[in-house]
Amino acid sequence: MPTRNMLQAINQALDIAMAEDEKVLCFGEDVGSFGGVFRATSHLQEKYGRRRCFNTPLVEQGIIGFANGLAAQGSVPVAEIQFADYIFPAFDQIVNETAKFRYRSGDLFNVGGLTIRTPYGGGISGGLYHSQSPEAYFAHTPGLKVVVPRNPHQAKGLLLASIRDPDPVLFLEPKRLYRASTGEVPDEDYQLPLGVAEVVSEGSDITVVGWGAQMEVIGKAVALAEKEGISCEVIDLRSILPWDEETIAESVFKTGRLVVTHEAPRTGGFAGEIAAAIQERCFLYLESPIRRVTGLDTPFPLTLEKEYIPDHLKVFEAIRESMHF
Amino acid sequence: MPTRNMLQAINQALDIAMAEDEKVLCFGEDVGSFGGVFRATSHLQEKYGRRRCFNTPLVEQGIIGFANGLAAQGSVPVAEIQFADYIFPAFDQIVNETAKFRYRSGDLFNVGGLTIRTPYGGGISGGLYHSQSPEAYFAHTPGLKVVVPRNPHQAKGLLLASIRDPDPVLFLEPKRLYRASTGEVPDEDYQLPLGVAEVVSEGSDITVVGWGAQMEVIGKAVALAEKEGISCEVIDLRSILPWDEETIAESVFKTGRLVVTHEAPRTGGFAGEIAAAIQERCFLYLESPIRRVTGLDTPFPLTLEKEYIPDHLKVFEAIRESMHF
Amino acid sequence: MTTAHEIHTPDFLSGNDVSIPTYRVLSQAGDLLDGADRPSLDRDKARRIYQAMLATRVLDERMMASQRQGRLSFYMQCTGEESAVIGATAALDDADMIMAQYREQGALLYRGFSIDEFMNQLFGNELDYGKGRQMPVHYGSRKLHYMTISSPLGTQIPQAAGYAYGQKLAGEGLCTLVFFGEGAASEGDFHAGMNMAAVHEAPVIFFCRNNGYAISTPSSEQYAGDGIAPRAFGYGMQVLRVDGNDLLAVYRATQEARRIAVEQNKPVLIEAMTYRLAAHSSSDDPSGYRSKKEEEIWREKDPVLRFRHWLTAQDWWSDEEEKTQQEILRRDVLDTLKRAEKRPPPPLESLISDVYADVTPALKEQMETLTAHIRRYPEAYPKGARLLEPTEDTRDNTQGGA
Amino acid sequence: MTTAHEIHTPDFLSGNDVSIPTYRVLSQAGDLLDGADRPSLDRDKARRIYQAMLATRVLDERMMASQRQGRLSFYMQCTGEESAVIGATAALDDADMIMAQYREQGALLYRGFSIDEFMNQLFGNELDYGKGRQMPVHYGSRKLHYMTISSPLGTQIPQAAGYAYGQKLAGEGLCTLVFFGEGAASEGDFHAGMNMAAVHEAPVIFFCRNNGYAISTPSSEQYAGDGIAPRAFGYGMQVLRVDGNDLLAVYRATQEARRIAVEQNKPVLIEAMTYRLAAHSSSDDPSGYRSKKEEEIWREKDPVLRFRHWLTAQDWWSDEEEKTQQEILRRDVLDTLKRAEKRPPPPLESLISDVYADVTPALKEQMETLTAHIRRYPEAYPKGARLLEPTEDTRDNTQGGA
Ligand SMILES: Cc1ncc(C[n+]2csc(CCOP(=O)(O)OP(=O)(O)O)c2C)c(N)n1
Ligand SMILES: Cc1ncc(C[n+]2csc(CCOP(=O)(O)OP(=O)(O)O)c2C)c(N)n1
Ligand SMILES: [Mg+2]
Ligand SMILES: [Mg+2]
Repeated sequence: MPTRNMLQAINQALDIAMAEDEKVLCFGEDVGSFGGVFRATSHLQEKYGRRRCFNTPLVEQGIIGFANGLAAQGSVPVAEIQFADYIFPAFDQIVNETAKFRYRSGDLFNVGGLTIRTPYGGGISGGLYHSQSPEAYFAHTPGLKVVVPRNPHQAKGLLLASIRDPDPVLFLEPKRLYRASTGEVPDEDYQLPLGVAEVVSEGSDITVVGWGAQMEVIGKAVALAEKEGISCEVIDLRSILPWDEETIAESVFKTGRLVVTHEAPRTGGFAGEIAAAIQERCFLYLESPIRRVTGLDTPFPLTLEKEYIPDHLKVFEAIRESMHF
Repeated sequence: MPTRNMLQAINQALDIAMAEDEKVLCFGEDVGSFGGVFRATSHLQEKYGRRRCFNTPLVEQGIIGFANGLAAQGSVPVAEIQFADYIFPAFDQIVNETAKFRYRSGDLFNVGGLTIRTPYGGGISGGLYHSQSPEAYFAHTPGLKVVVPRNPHQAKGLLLASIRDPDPVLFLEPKRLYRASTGEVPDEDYQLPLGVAEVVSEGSDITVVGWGAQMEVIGKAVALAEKEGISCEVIDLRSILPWDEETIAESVFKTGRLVVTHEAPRTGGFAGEIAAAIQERCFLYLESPIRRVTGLDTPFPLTLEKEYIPDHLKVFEAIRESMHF
Repeated sequence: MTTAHEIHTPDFLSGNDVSIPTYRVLSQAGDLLDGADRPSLDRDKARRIYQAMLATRVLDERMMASQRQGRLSFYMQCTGEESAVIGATAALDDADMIMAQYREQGALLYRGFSIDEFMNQLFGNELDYGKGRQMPVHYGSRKLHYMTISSPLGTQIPQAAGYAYGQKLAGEGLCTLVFFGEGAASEGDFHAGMNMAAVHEAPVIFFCRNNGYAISTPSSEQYAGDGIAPRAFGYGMQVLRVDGNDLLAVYRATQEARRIAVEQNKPVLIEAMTYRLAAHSSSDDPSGYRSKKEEEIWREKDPVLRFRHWLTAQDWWSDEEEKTQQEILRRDVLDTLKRAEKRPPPPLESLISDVYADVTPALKEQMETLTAHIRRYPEAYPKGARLLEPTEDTRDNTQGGA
Repeated sequence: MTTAHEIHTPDFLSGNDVSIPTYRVLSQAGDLLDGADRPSLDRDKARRIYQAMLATRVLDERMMASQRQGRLSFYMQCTGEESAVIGATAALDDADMIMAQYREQGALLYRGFSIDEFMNQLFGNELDYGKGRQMPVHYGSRKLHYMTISSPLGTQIPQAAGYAYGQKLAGEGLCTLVFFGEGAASEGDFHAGMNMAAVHEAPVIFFCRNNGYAISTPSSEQYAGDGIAPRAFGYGMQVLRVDGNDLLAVYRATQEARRIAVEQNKPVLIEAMTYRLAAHSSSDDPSGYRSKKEEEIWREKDPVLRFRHWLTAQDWWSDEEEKTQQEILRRDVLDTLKRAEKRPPPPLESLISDVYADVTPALKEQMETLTAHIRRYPEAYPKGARLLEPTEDTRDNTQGGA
């Protein structure tokens, strides 16, 4: 199987989707001939023409508004927001429109064809406006699906599934891994399921849950823990909304311990939802409090980014504390 | 003490703040001579002139952008968003600007003078666009304060505190109670503290937490519970951000049980944060899982609003279940 | 892109240099104005238009009265703006998409939305296509190419650009007309939609109903320029201001706009100058912000009357017909209303359907919990409890989805 | 509000009817053009301007080179736009507020931001007013009335309207100038800010740097109209398009704009036509989206050279001075850079300060946990561990806050 990085996997997914269905359109700021500032849409304009892959004016609320209209009409827009930090001008179009389109019309109209791609997360010296992880904002929005891949193979399969899913999907791409994460990616068309978490590695002492770039961090933390004889079950949530409570709960029934980690600030972050649901579901099985390893309740810093980030050592310590509670 | 409804209390708070400090300005859609669609700003333009109380064009991102600029300049803007459902076009100005203004400038500039008032919540046959409770979106945003009063007395004292607070405050007004909630409100200037929950009534068996209009619902639920001999400690959170974990934890140390209720959808709602934090803090004291009584994970309905809403019977059932776990 | 000529003194330009005339065809008495062409409008179409105008008037009157009687929770009238809305709609192909704001029921009446369909939405009953989720007047019809209304203002404007772009790619020669108020035109989404449509050459007609007010806010506090029309220059878009109370002018202007949109794939702006004769909504009392005298001036410019004068002059309408028609309409509205308000609410499952294409496991679980709760307290949820009983007839609720 | 005259044929207006000239004063050779007045600019001020232009050039060159050497994470040049930025700034009162986008370091150099201050921000060290939280080039200075840069585009535009409104109420005769690119002018916030300022008569100068590109997106894909200038007509705002590479024209235009803003409490729009000669940022390579030839054409319109020619013709500047000045600046930049990159990072507490006016109990607790963690793994967080040691000298970090 060919080895690709995450950008190449995403580019290939877009290419496959556009080749298969001429209703699929890719657009956003600098997405056209330039191929996007990260080059996720490279060569798509060349291959599919300016009408199907194009630059938009610099207006996120317009990009998503336009995309909502296209999707309602029956097209399959894949809109790019250049950085997740810049998705907020489109918040109304996403939260009040995209998410509620089908519901409010009683299914007369829907924007299920819409996929919004956007790079998120820290670790790239981006400071407070090129590092945010906004998944929790969208996870509080029924009607949306929110998906985050952890590596190139996942990215391709989940993005193809998102584009073809009958519901609108916000596809958050961990930009720190764009080029850093490489792996085998089949050339063929394939999909990975939405709404289903993946048990990445089995274990018996403690469950560790994350998504996106944080899975790499968890990998390192777990390696340290295993050295101390702690057997970790690692779960990639993959879909933040709807999320796979079942798989996490099954794991916690077995391990009795849970650590959840994300980069976003702690308060109101999605780890809170997981902890709340799992303590209710697995109350009698829990042997220690569910621990969250997250960003501080502050904006994202720059110079002291390394200190801020919930890295493998912090996750490792949380695992340890949970074991020794 | 004079009896007032919540709108009158809010109007009086604004009046006091404007009389005291000429830097205080009130504006928003229809806020000027008309006094706002709910009449919270009645007579303020008459008293303080068109320069200090005025209509804005119909553009929420402009209202908050303008307010951010005014606050940075040293004015004390009190901006109204006509319905909380319409705050989302201003989400970027609030989340990326208001909340991060002081931090990003290293305190060279701040918008601490800003207060955003907006009516929220259901129970008024408003359907999905006149009923939302968006507090959780903002609670995930460090740098903001989020405050919700439960009655006229609280509304006046908390609003005056919000206007004078050195940080930007989102002040969510339970519109169902605007005229329905009446009570004694002193004529004088007084403030109630931000960031501090209030134990509304003491009890020993279970802690019940909510905010805003939900406090009335809790009141009724607790009355039913008390009839069954269940002693409830009722806490009004009042500030969603920063929230008073201490007071809730102290109560749960005592009661060992917790029910949290809000109108917003469950997933990603603020009850999740409270449950996550409290299960961690009070793990060994909990006698039953923390229960959440919330809206469904859907947009807000209209015809079946009564079925949707987390009413006193649902809260009561949760209390019961928690007791009989 | 920019013009080449130079100046060497710093002379600021002001909007005043650009003067925007108003296009009119009919006098208030219903006569063609000097120099105005008689539009190509045959008897049948003219009558279809007028009947929609009349139906709008009657529906609005009756429903506002019902709201005042407490039978309906909320209502919004089109009164005063029937020519703007129906004139624009009549100039379209019936398969063109209409994305409206909320005050455009005339468009639906023109296209054939039945009184039944109106009532089911207004009462949010089991036959409401929207399944009782939105407030009254949030109509939608897939078969009539009328996008379901959404309360957040301005959001439909960039959506219309996208919808029209999709129509262009589909190549069926259709376009989108998007209605919005002069208030909504202040939203950021207006700017976004206008610019996106212009840059990407979407066949969309931006139709602004400038009715002087956004709730209590007069247009003088909404913008400082000469209305909405000159904004088109900022987007390189063609524009026409039209007397919104002049049906023939609106009709003709929109025909022309449609031609530009569909033949040239260019967006167009129309600003219809009109007046909201009624209150903003049933929750509003305009006496708090405008004078009776001002209203009176505009009442004399009644668009329905003006068009009726013209029709009568063509011998295409008579006083008799007017009377009969009004009576039929009134009766129809009242009968239908009575039926609609008695109809049961949408099924309990409508609380969780259409959030996603398929109901998620989590929602199914929440529904089960809710159902169990209602069974425990049936008297507290009379609607919900009733819905839990199995019903004999399975009603067809999909007509709007054809 | 709307003009009265009528037409009876549906003649759409197009932006083409409105022709917007460009104001120029100097030829590229530095000569006054026919009909152009010599602006009232004395020797001292002219030299202050030129020195800021030169400093901007040198700073940009050096810092981009340092970035290429890996010493700096990121950089953005003003190159090609020095006249637009510095000409506008020089026309202001030094106490007027400037709200910039990110490419306006020339304004700071004109106002006296020291090289030290630049470097501390660029390296996010302990003396950075922003405490190392934002990416390089996000400068701010309270004492110089220069709002700290924020990355989200367009947000400063309605903020400028609000700031200026506050200045009007304060009655000190000051105004706000807000810079933004032609790309950022597509944001909804642009529409919001322009309209709010016009309706509420805020003394603000909207200054658009139209440099032809937004990253890779050419202005032809940004808007379909004749640039940004005609948008002013939609807001009833006065406007002037100016040759942005002509310092005297920009200066004079902004003087005039300031007069209108402050004396009449009216917002004004200036569109400066210029070109971004360098890459968008250090992360960008323009060869992917534009031709060397196009760049060459604009390189010949170098604004710094054009103004230097004029200065030299006035005998206010010499080749010698140019050489000395450049050398001094280069040395200064390099020396300062060396100092700044060695300075320690901001204190660990800067992670939690300034989120709120006072640190919250929750943040204090999070900080304690973090501190304990760093003490456990000091080698994993070299910066953080170093910051935990008590330092002897308590440095003054408040100059920018004066
Ligand atoms: C985003 C948003 N903000 C505010 C409102 C509340 N609101 C409903 S109608 C209205 C006035 C609209 O005025 P205009 O666009 O002129 O339309 P008209 O009512 O005059 O037809 C307002 C402020 C809303 N629905 N959506
Ligand atoms: C809201 C937002 N969207 C996108 C970006 C990413 N971005 C940074 S600069 C830029 C281009 C800006 O172009 P323009 O306004 O013309 O300014 P110029 O760089 O030409 O000076 C973009 C898209 C951003 N910073 N903020
Ligand atoms: Mg209006
Ligand atoms: Mg540019």
